[in-house]
Amino acid sequence: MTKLTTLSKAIEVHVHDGDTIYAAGFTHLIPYAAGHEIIRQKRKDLILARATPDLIYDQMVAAGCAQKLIFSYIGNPGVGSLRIIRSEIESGHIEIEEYSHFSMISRLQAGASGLPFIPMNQTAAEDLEHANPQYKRIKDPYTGQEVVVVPALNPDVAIVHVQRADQNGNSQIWGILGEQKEAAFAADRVIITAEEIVDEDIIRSDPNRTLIPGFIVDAVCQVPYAAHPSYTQGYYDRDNAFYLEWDKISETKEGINNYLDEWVYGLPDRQAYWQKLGTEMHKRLKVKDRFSAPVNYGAY
Amino acid sequence: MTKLTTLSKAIEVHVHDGDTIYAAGFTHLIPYAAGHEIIRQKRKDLILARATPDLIYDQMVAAGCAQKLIFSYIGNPGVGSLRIIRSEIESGHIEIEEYSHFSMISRLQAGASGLPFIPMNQTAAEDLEHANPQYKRIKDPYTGQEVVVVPALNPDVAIVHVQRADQNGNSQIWGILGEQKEAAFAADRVIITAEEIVDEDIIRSDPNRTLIPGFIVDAVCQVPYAAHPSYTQGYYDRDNAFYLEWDKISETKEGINNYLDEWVYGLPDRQAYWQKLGTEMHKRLKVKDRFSAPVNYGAY
Amino acid sequence: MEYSSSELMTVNAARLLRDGDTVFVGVGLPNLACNLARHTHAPNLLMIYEAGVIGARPERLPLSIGDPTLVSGATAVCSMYDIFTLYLQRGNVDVGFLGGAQIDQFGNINATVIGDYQHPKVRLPGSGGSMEMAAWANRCYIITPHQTRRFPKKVDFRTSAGFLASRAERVSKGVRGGGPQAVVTDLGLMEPDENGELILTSLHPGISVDQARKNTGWELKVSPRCNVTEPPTASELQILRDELDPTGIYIKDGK
Amino acid sequence: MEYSSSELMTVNAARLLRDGDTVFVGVGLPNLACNLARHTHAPNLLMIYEAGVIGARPERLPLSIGDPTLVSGATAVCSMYDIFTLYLQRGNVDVGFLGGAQIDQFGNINATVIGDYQHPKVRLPGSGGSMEMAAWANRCYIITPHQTRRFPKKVDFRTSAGFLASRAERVSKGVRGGGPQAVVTDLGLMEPDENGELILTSLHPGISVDQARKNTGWELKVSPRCNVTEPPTASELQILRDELDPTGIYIKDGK
Repeated sequence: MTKLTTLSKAIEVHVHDGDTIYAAGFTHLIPYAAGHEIIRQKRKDLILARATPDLIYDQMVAAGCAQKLIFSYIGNPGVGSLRIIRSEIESGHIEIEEYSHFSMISRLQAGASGLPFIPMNQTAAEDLEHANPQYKRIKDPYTGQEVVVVPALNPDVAIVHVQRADQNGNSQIWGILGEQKEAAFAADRVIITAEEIVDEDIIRSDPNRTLIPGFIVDAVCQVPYAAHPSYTQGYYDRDNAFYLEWDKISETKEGINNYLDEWVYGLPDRQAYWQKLGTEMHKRLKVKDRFSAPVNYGAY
Repeated sequence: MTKLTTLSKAIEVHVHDGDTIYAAGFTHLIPYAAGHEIIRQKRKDLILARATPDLIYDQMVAAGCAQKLIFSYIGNPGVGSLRIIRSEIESGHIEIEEYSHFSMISRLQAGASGLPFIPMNQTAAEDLEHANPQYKRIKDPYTGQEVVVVPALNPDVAIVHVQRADQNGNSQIWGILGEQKEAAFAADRVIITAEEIVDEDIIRSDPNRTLIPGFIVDAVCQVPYAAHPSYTQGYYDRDNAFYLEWDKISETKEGINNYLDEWVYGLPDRQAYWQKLGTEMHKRLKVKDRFSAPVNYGAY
Repeated sequence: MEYSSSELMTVNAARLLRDGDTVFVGVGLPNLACNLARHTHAPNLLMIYEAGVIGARPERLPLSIGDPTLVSGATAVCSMYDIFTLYLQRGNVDVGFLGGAQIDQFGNINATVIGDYQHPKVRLPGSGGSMEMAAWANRCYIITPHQTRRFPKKVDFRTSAGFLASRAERVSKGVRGGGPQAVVTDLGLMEPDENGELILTSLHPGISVDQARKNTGWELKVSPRCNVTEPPTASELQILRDELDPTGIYIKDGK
Repeated sequence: MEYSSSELMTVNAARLLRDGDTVFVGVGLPNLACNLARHTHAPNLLMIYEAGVIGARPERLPLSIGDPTLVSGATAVCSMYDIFTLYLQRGNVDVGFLGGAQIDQFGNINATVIGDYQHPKVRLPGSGGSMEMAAWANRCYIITPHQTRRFPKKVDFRTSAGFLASRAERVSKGVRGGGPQAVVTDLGLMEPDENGELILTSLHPGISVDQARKNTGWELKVSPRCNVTEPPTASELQILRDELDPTGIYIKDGK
């Protein structure tokens, strides 16, 4: 059963105002194209969950899509702060729910596992625990020591960008894995964007590489370069310059609006975005091949 | 730092009388060669932990190596019972600690994670919970519902057979994964047997395939065919006939002793064992190639 | 057309599966039933093996739950912890197949021990994955020959939960799965009534209510809608014999 | 030989690492310090990145914690949940590098907020992985310029734990790691005394105790064994400048 569709259709059908969204990926495979499509379709009151909001959530917050953020690190990685999110928090305009990376990922792990909560060892840094009532403590029944627990996170929608998927949504990822698998299993609905839609036989040639099985996927969309300015291992490089540039763009409301007009609202889709980036940029982000040694599964 | 050594040296140094051993692998990659070496070196009072004891623990129990079994399914897979273990239990000659697969694996997951315990949802089948006091219950602090918990399992030694490893112990596995990664991280000491010792560059060509990093490994041994009568995906087939044969062999004490004399005590190592199996058997277990499609990591 | 009791049970189990079901399956008759369903009315059935294999396409009949033929050409392979958490506990499994030495009046299953747990008369293999499958799969099916010793009023040990002592008791435990939906035997089908008690709902052609009653360890009630199952069709038997188990490893008449 | 304060801090941090250490490392100066140590006295240092990369062999200077150059040619890559459980919580990490806007007298770090949490004056990025690293790595090191605003007597928010209000208090919490072992600044080194209070244990060449005191927000005690650090050697600087950061992205004098 093919689940192939366009990204705009996938967002239209599966992302609703007020939904909790988890756009997965730790520095790698960040689903920018889907974020832009959500902005384009003017979704609002979203609860945006992500360990590292990165520029994409900064842009979505700027565009008025969000009512709340669930996160564990709000920085522009390697650059500084996310100016928009930071100022919205400082001015009290957006609700937040904050974790450490480990507790954020533990929430997803619990959600993906069908568990109501998951324990973590104590860290002795208790201020965040006091600031966020979702953190609780229970006693280890074996030693009587306390452990810290967080509740399952089950987003309405997980959005995951992958290197390759088949038309049924069976998806393979390599490079930094982040929390893609956990987000997909934790969510009620799953949207996959893929650099390549490949024949089922490619997927079946290496089943251990499949992190997300198609039967939990709702939509799969072929969207090359969907991760820019983030990257896709083996397909294109990270656009570090844009991470610096955004720091300038986001200094003023005007800069932000111009950016959104030019690069999001003013474009129909990711293909147009990629073309607009231009051949110089394409050349800069190009990556030379470095292939894995194959493994033998054997014909039984 | 090379960790290459012989299997007999690895067992001599790292496996002591009274140790808790976890020989990993769910139907696949069962480390028979290491089990036979433990028998050969006459270890005793071992606590043998394994979700599925399989024939190898039946043989180790028969050889007098074990004082206790920790398990979740004691059958001869696809055949029937493990006669020796079964009769030792029925006659009260061996101590047991019993789980379901999920609780057994959860114990390892907790042990590997440095957690004191891990929760599981209730199953409504409470007889085993009552029979094994290691099972406990705690309240989910979010709903007040009870969940079942099991304590971490941290074996003294994990033994893991893998397809390929480098001399530092960085190990790659494909096919059925079972609980190899969890056992290795849960254990204090890790012994790897590998079908092939490969150049570090092969491992580094596909880092996502590495399940066990060398720095937690204590010894790595090149032992081709170490899993027979179990199998190694892509290297040789499962010897289903031997699983049937063992059912006959293990009917009598004499049969068992003859088997151990001929196939364990009477042989110096796995190489001799494999030669003794003969060319007919080698041919029968041979597997045709079926390679994975490579992936591109990119040269950055 | 003649058929063996294994064939009869397999065909009837296959018919219980729905197109699109995700099935947690072991080797033997359940594996054959799933593959038969895929070849007939349920082409989109997804088979998941306890060993962590999803979407297997075996090129030969698998002889163990971890047969390498299940892996080569599968869509995904994951660890045991993942299969029990992400798939089973999370509620991604529609159907589980169960078996055991004893099945009682309320579908509770014993695969652990005959006699006392501490001093067993017969020690059986134990739970494996069945405790969780019985709890968390949406629907469970049991395939087993119909004999009194297999169907006691009460099991010696509850390895996995049916309806405990009543449907209400299972519900009170808050487990997510719906419990056993049918027991397929060589005499007919038993299904739980509104109280969770297994009652006779179908008989295979030529079998009498009396035969079923005599081979059940409790006073077997008969559903007012008890009917006769359609005999295996020539096409079903042909697929089983020629394609799925050509050497008759599982479907030859035996038990 | 002339050197910048970044170079000075990096060289001194590198010297704290031991051969064979497993280091949980971020980009920037910690990454440079680790690579410098590998090129000098600690060839068997194993670098683990929060993003899940083990044994990276970057062919260029990584510019983000998830730079693809960390992945290509690494020995292993795992998920975030695995990196925090199997590696960090399990106790497989010897050394963690930490940073933050404020570090207090007992090595507690604030990377969350200046002012009140609910009504922040300045909102900072937050914990990321630092809360757990500070708790569970065997040893932690902090690299930061020496300025009064960075070293208040008490942090506004404890994002990650040093010794809390005393070494005894940290021990009473039962966390596995040993806590901060040294703070490397551009003026010298501070290390915890027997009570967990950071005291001055080394000064860099040409720096006075008074300079260190003036730039610390509490009454900085001076160790009776306070010494002067060896200046960066020509070889250390050459490796940093020519091999590790040839375009001077991190080691040019700035902050």
